Amino acid sequence: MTFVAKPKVHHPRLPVNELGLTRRDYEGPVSTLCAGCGHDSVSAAIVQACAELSLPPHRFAKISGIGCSSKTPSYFLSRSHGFNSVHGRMPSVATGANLANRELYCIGISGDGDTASIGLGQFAHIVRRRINMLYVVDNNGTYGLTKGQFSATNDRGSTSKKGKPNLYEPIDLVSMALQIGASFVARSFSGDKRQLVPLVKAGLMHRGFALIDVISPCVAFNNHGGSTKSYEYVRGHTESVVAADYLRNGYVAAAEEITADYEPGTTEDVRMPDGSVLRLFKLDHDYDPHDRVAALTHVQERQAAGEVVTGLLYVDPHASDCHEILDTVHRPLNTLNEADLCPGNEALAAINESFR
Amino acid sequence: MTFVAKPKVHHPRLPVNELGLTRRDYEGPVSTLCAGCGHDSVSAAIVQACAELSLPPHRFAKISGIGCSSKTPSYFLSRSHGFNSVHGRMPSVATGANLANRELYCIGISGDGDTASIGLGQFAHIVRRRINMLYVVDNNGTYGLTKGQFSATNDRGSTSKKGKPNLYEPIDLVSMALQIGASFVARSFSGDKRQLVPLVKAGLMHRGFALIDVISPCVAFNNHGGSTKSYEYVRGHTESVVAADYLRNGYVAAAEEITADYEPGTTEDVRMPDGSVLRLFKLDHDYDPHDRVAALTHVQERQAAGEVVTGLLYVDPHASDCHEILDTVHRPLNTLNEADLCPGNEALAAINESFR
Amino acid sequence: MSIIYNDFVIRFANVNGSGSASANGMFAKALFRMGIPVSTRNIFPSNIQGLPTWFEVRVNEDGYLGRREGVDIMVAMNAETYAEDVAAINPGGYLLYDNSKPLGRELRRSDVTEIGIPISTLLLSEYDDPKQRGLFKNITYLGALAALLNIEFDVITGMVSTQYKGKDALIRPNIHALEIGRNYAREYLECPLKFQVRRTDEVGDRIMIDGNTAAALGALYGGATVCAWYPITPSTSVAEAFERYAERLRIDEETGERKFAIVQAEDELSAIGIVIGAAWNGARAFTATSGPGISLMTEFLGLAYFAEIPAVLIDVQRAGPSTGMPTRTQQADLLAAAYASHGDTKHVLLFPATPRECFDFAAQALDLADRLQTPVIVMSDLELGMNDNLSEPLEWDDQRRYDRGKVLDADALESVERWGRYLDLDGDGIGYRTYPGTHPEKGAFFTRGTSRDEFAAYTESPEAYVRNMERLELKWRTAATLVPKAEIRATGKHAGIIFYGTSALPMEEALDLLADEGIHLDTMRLRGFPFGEEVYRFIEDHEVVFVVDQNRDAQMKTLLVNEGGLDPAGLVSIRYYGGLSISADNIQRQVSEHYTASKLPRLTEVKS
Amino acid sequence: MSIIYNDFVIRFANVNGSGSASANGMFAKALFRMGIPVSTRNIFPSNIQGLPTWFEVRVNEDGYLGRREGVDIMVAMNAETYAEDVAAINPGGYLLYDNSKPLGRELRRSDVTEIGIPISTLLLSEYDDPKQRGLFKNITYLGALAALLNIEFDVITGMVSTQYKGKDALIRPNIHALEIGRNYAREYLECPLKFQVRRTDEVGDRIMIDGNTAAALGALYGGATVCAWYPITPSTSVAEAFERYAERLRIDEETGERKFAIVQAEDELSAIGIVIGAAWNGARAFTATSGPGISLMTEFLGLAYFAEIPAVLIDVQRAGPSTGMPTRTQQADLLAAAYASHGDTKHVLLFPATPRECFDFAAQALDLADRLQTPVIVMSDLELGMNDNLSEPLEWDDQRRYDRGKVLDADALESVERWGRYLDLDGDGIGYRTYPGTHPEKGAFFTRGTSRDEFAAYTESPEAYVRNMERLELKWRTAATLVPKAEIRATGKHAGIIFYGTSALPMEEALDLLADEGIHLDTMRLRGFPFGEEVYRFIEDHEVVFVVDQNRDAQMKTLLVNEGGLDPAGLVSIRYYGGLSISADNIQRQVSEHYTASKLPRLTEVKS
Ligand SMILES: Cc1ncc(C[n+]2csc(CCOP(=O)(O)OP(=O)(O)O)c2C)c(N)n1
Ligand SMILES: Cc1ncc(C[n+]2csc(CCOP(=O)(O)OP(=O)(O)O)c2C)c(N)n1
Ligand code: SF4
Ligand code: SF4
Ligand SMILES: [Mg+2]
Ligand SMILES: [Mg+2]
Repeated sequence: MTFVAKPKVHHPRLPVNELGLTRRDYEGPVSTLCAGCGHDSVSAAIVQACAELSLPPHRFAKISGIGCSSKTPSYFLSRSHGFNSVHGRMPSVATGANLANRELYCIGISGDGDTASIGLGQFAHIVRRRINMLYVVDNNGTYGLTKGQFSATNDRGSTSKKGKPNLYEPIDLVSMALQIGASFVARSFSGDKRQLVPLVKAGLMHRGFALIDVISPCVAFNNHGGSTKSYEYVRGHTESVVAADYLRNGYVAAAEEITADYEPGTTEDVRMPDGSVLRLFKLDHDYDPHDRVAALTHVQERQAAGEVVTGLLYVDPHASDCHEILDTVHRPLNTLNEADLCPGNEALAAINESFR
Repeated sequence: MTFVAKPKVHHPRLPVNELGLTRRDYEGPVSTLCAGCGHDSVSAAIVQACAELSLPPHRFAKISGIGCSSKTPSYFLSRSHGFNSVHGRMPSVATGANLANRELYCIGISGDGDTASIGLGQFAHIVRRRINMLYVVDNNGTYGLTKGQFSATNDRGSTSKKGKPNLYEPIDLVSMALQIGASFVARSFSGDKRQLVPLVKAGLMHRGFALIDVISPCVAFNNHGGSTKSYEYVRGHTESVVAADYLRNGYVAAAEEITADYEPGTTEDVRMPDGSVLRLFKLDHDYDPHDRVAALTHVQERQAAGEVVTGLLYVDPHASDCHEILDTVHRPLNTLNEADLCPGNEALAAINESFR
Repeated sequence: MSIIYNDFVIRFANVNGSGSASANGMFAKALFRMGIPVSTRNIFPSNIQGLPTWFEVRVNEDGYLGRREGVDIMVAMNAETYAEDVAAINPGGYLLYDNSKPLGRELRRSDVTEIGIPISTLLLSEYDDPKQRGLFKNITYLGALAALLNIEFDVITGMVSTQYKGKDALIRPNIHALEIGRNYAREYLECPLKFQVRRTDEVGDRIMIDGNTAAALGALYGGATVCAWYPITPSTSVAEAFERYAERLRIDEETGERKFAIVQAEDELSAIGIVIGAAWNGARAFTATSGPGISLMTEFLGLAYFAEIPAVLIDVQRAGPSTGMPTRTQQADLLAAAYASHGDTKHVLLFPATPRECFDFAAQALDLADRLQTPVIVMSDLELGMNDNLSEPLEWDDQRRYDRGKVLDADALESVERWGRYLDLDGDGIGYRTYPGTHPEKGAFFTRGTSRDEFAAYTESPEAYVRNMERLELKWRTAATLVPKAEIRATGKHAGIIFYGTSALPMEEALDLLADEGIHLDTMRLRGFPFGEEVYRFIEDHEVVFVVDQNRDAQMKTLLVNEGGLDPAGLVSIRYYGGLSISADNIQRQVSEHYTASKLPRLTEVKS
Repeated sequence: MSIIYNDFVIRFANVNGSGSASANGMFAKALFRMGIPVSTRNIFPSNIQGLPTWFEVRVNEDGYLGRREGVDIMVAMNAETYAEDVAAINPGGYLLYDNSKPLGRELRRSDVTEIGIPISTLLLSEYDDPKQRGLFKNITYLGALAALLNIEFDVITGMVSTQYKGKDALIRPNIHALEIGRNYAREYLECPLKFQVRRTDEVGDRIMIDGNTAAALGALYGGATVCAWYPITPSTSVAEAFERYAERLRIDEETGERKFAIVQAEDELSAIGIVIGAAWNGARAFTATSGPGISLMTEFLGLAYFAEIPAVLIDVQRAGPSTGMPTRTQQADLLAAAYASHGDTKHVLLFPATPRECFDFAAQALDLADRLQTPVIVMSDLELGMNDNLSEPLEWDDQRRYDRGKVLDADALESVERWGRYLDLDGDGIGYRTYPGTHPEKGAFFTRGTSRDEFAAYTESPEAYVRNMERLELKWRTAATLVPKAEIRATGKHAGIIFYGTSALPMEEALDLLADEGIHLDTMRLRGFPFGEEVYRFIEDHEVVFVVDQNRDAQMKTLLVNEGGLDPAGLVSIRYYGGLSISADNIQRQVSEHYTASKLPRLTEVKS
């Protein structure tokens, strides 16, 4: 793909990861989004998370719908394939992609219009199907690419740039995911890299369906006073309950110090089969990120109070994913050939016999 | 419409309502559903409710999608128009119908496949739009008309007729409606006429969006042991929290005696502007049908325990409806004519001027 | 009375959901096993229980398998449709009914022989469970028919035994019910009738199978690993059969794990999205649907055309726009499928006419979709998909390799120095794909439904857009050389007839009927779209060309004219769209009428 | 140097989102107010900020409004596209650029006059807020152009004042910026240029308006009360304009309540569902969308066709299958719209060519949909919908009454004794509707997408199904007599040209260009589908007929051939589908080439 490439020369001062790669190797071409668009911060967080996890930059499947948000997969991980599909249908395309090759890291990028309006049905059903992927919603409460109409996540009373109030109650994707039974549900803010990057890591490594609803302000159409999705408003109204980090096998020790930042807060380490650790920092002592119903209740109550709850709101580290449910072979289906798939003419003869 | 008509002669012993009409005047042609299908009981409940409320039988708009359930509008209220539209899209058609004539009682009939699978997005969004209608889901956990595939409301582990277990978590329409903010949310059972009929009345008279999720067993494909939507299973696993009744202005006294049935239980009367009364019988003392979040929590918790909570789970008697939100005129839009709608050539001349 | 062997139409009139299907099926299977060609038609309502349903069996030793109008033997078991059923019988035909209750005067016909059997009464004394009585009713008339038509009894009893293998307790009572019917007929009725069957070997090694099962097997043999679908009559049984066979034939020996993934999607938009996502990621994927599903998949089909993603769809067509008549057959989705989506789009179609072709084309569609990097739609219909049809046995060449088309693996990528996803290196309009995750540095690109250049870079340049669309047009011409060629039978006659899909069933018979009146036609059965040049040569070579369509708008004629720039005046449209399959009589009538109307010469001698 | 008055193309190259739109718009408006015919084209990216965007103004006193290839004056304000912009200038043309930084050698052209203005430098000293500087850049070159082209300065200042009425604080600095530009030009550049403007009265009483706003006004005047839509470029501004005007013109005087309901739906399936539900219930309803939306509405369109529900759609076409080039124009949704949905379906289409027709047809579509009880799709495009076009002023006859079609009210129902919803009493294929809730006992029926008889009763009878489909076909023929007639200009020439929609813009000029080389054509502008007989008569009357399509697949030609049973050989396709609107030069080139290739006679004299 030809694009305005950033110089890929290894800057001496850039740290290299286990694979000997730097951040640059995880980036993409220069973004064409508006300067200051929250979505670019989300892309940056994904780049950083993948680089820090030392994941091979070509082993991702990036799927999106249509929208400014859905353009972003072309701005990160340029060594991986991306698919900018049709509006609101990313979940189905991602489902197919994940079924075809369970070994790729599947990242779905969508917008609030893409997911909460036209795509709501597909969103609910991919949650049900427990597709093993990270589903990121760049949530700005508006239709950026079509120039600023209210989206379904826009809060009632929040105003348009021209000052018109939104008449409808918002659809809260986090609540919906919790209610339908997603095994990893988080909310974050594009302006809070410190919270977002670790969440992306945890979501990527989570087995099963992981949702991160990222409030990602639209500077062109929904960043004014009166909007509840502006940088300013969100900064002033978030309550972070549980921060998370994902520490890879062997790198647990290395990362101990992060923990310090989070005092006072109780820390919980969830050990994964492969020895890596999902570390949870409870910022709200009586919040239990493993109690789905309580999480849903809390989110709904705070929402009623105009507060936005962020962090890793719920996680079931031992959840099953679609391949386990469908009991598919461990080899990616797209690598199976005639020998694996075709029963041959003899079997067919027997079948013929059964129709005589 | 020509159909196998039931004799419309006024049977002397049939009670007549305020309009001098009997039940028969609210019925439709003979159903072509399977003998014993729960859906026919739902139709019967609607007939009884409308007759007892003395509503004019020609002032309804009956909208449905596609499915056995969606066929039922042709089996009740034959004096009213019905529209059997396309699969999963009843909500949008009902929205249009309600916008066009706010004076008709709008009844939407759908199935669990029609609403929870293909129609989930439209379902969520009609809740958001607060369309003033009664939305009934004949929920049998299966695709009846296509011969028994699992639907999205089918419980995980519940088995098919052939004994195959369902692999996926169910979508609970009641929880979803509560979470999105429906102003009237009820669940009932086609086998429990005593609970269902009053709920239909209350739902019909509720201003705003009213959902009744009626578990309505499919005798052909989902009424076997191993199914959690069989008559037997449902009878054994329901917990009714709040019964309701709707007492029309002036008929309050007349219906006092019903109350008796419900001891022990605290009764709450919600008086409507028109003097009629929504009467709630709390069967579970600590259950508050006006606390949305608590209702959602309770339903989710009981569901986790394999229990089906029924009754009027949540109601906001003072909710607004879409016409209030859109501030539309009180005369039905479909009655407005040139004089009301056309600004005339003079106004147009001024508009032309603004483009010179 | 002159006996007519192996040549009649028998129709069973039953109530939907009364369990008649299995008895009626056994009837047809019995004759099939006696070596007699039969074709079956299940004419059922969009209903689960209680409405009228008919099952028709055509018995014909000459191998005419199309629907024939008129009924010789009516087995009238549904009081509700009694009148119309009696009316449908050909003069000289038979009416078999349950005379436990007397037959209403008004229903009698002097030109029809009544065969009354007091089935209910007979069973009343034998079984006390009314439900059982209901079911055995069907078995009983089957027994009677055995005697009346001379069906080899042990063939039937044999089937009963195999059918209830396992539930042996059921075998005896069923056979007993058969005997009740047979014995009553033997005792009280003159057996056999004018219409009789007798063993022959006209069936040969053919099998009796429905097209949907065959298509499912084709997808399985063709290497489909992902099946995403949404239930809809008449396509549902494709996915269900795929699952059934995959669970037998696609299990990993060591692990017992599955070498396939089936998703019952939430709707058709999701089903096609899953197929496209899977195919984009290198798996062979397909969906099965019917008209309403095709309509919902329209936007996604445009994406797959423009983004060049393989996808296989099996459209089992039913009748009508909108819901129409969901349990009736038609060929009315041609335009919707061929030009699905806004913008300039065209899709490859295949037209199977037999279960064997459902199998072959389903497998071939997977190859074509990979080779052409575009959707391929197999256009079946209810008549073919849901009825048991006589068919050549299914065959698979074990030497055959899947054609995955132009795909670059890591090594290939190493060797090319500047790769462009949409570069046309071979002059066939087809570029080279890569699967995601193939190579650490090379071959990654961004797939999009928006305009892009040869190197997959986003562009709004008019020139790049036009270049891309012209390449897709070139690819379309390539497709015309790869789809199955039309099956042509031409001996230089001055008139020809073009048909496709299930219009092939009555064609042999129609041609013979026409020949009897001196009308001799060359034939061309279309099997793929876009059309190869052989198609246009056939049309050029004939002064009059009839085109048979089972739809109102002559959709195949439209495709021929539009794609070939033909003068439609040269094409005479033969149409039927009542929802039953077109009959030989109907084709013959319309062709003959045209000959008369336009005074075309009839030959008493067949030339050549 | 010979001065060229009122005849040039000027293109502004800017960066998207840099606020250039308003300055450029003022430029065009100023000439318009000087009585000079102008046409504007906004060539913008699918992006909100930062990518290149162009604004083109064609100035032509003869009233040629189509796109003309080549640029006479390039205002190059975007460094990123500098090279291609310079290359696009016609020899002898001008390049206006900001020479605060020197122009790169490689970019210079000897055959182009450079006009360097140090805009940045000039503003640096005047404004300290960089954001302001950015915005005033555009105003400054506008001021300079005023001097260079002789634009009446007070016309511009007048516009500034009205534009910023209210925010008076902004007026002065803007006018100051204008003066900076003008003064610099006067002082340092030789003004005016070879290309100049001068006041004329060629505009007459015409207005300058975009087609989407006009269509919205048409829907409003036509009595639409329900608008359901989903945002999509380039149709979004239809719904937005409808809302804006309805909030002014549709408020109940007493109560202040709204006599309309607008729903921004969750997607296009919902939008069309709402329209159909509202229309079923007797309200006038419409939606506006573009290609992808049409694809998603396909199933619902089939329902509306078969269940016979009025529905009005405004399809503002954009380029490409799938997402294609969403900010470019095409006429490529014809097939998708005309035959939307599986099964045998056809839809009525209208083809506006001017904002005035957008207004007229939007209103007429509401009448036609009610009269024909079927969907009517107004086929606009981005070129017409989103650009300011010169147009006849909008007019409404206050005597005009809405045609609600055949609807029975309570009294009418009293008088009929056996009413059947689908009975064709008038022989036009159209039955009598009733609105829900009309009468206590009569007129209720069940609307369905499934097959039914004349009395709306469900049926699977083949005969009833065929009767119904034949009636719909008859209704289709009725539609052909009701849609707007083609606009024909025929003087018995032997060749003719058929076009529709925005291909009308360059047509006058193309015809003149062709006449200059001795090619004289009769013309027919199509305005409705299905086609009236006048359309086929025109084709019959001409030996050669050109058909202009702004799509790859000659979609209008396909409709003509398919619906009229024509020999396509007689129709020569003229196509352009690069996403910009077709130019006169292009039409002339293609027609002329065909004349040469097929050796058709050219006349130096115009006959008749
Ligand atoms: C079927 C269809 N309908 C409408 C559109 C037009 N469209 C493009 S992007 C978009 C909404 C984008 O909103 P969101 O998903 O929130 O993304 P954002 O631009 O805000 O990041 C719409 C409606 C489309 N491309 N396809
Ligand atoms: C677009 C489309 N897809 C599929 C179908 C086939 N179909 C008819 S009814 C139905 C499901 C019915 O299930 P449900 O809504 O639960 O109704 P039930 O029959 O169980 O009452 C389906 C999939 C259709 N009619 N249209
Ligand atoms: S319009 Fe909004 S969402 Fe789109 S790029 Fe600009 S800031 Fe981001
Ligand atoms: S199939 Fe099931 S849902 Fe349909 S009518 Fe029969 S019992 Fe009812
Ligand atoms: Mg958004
Ligand atoms: Mg169901």
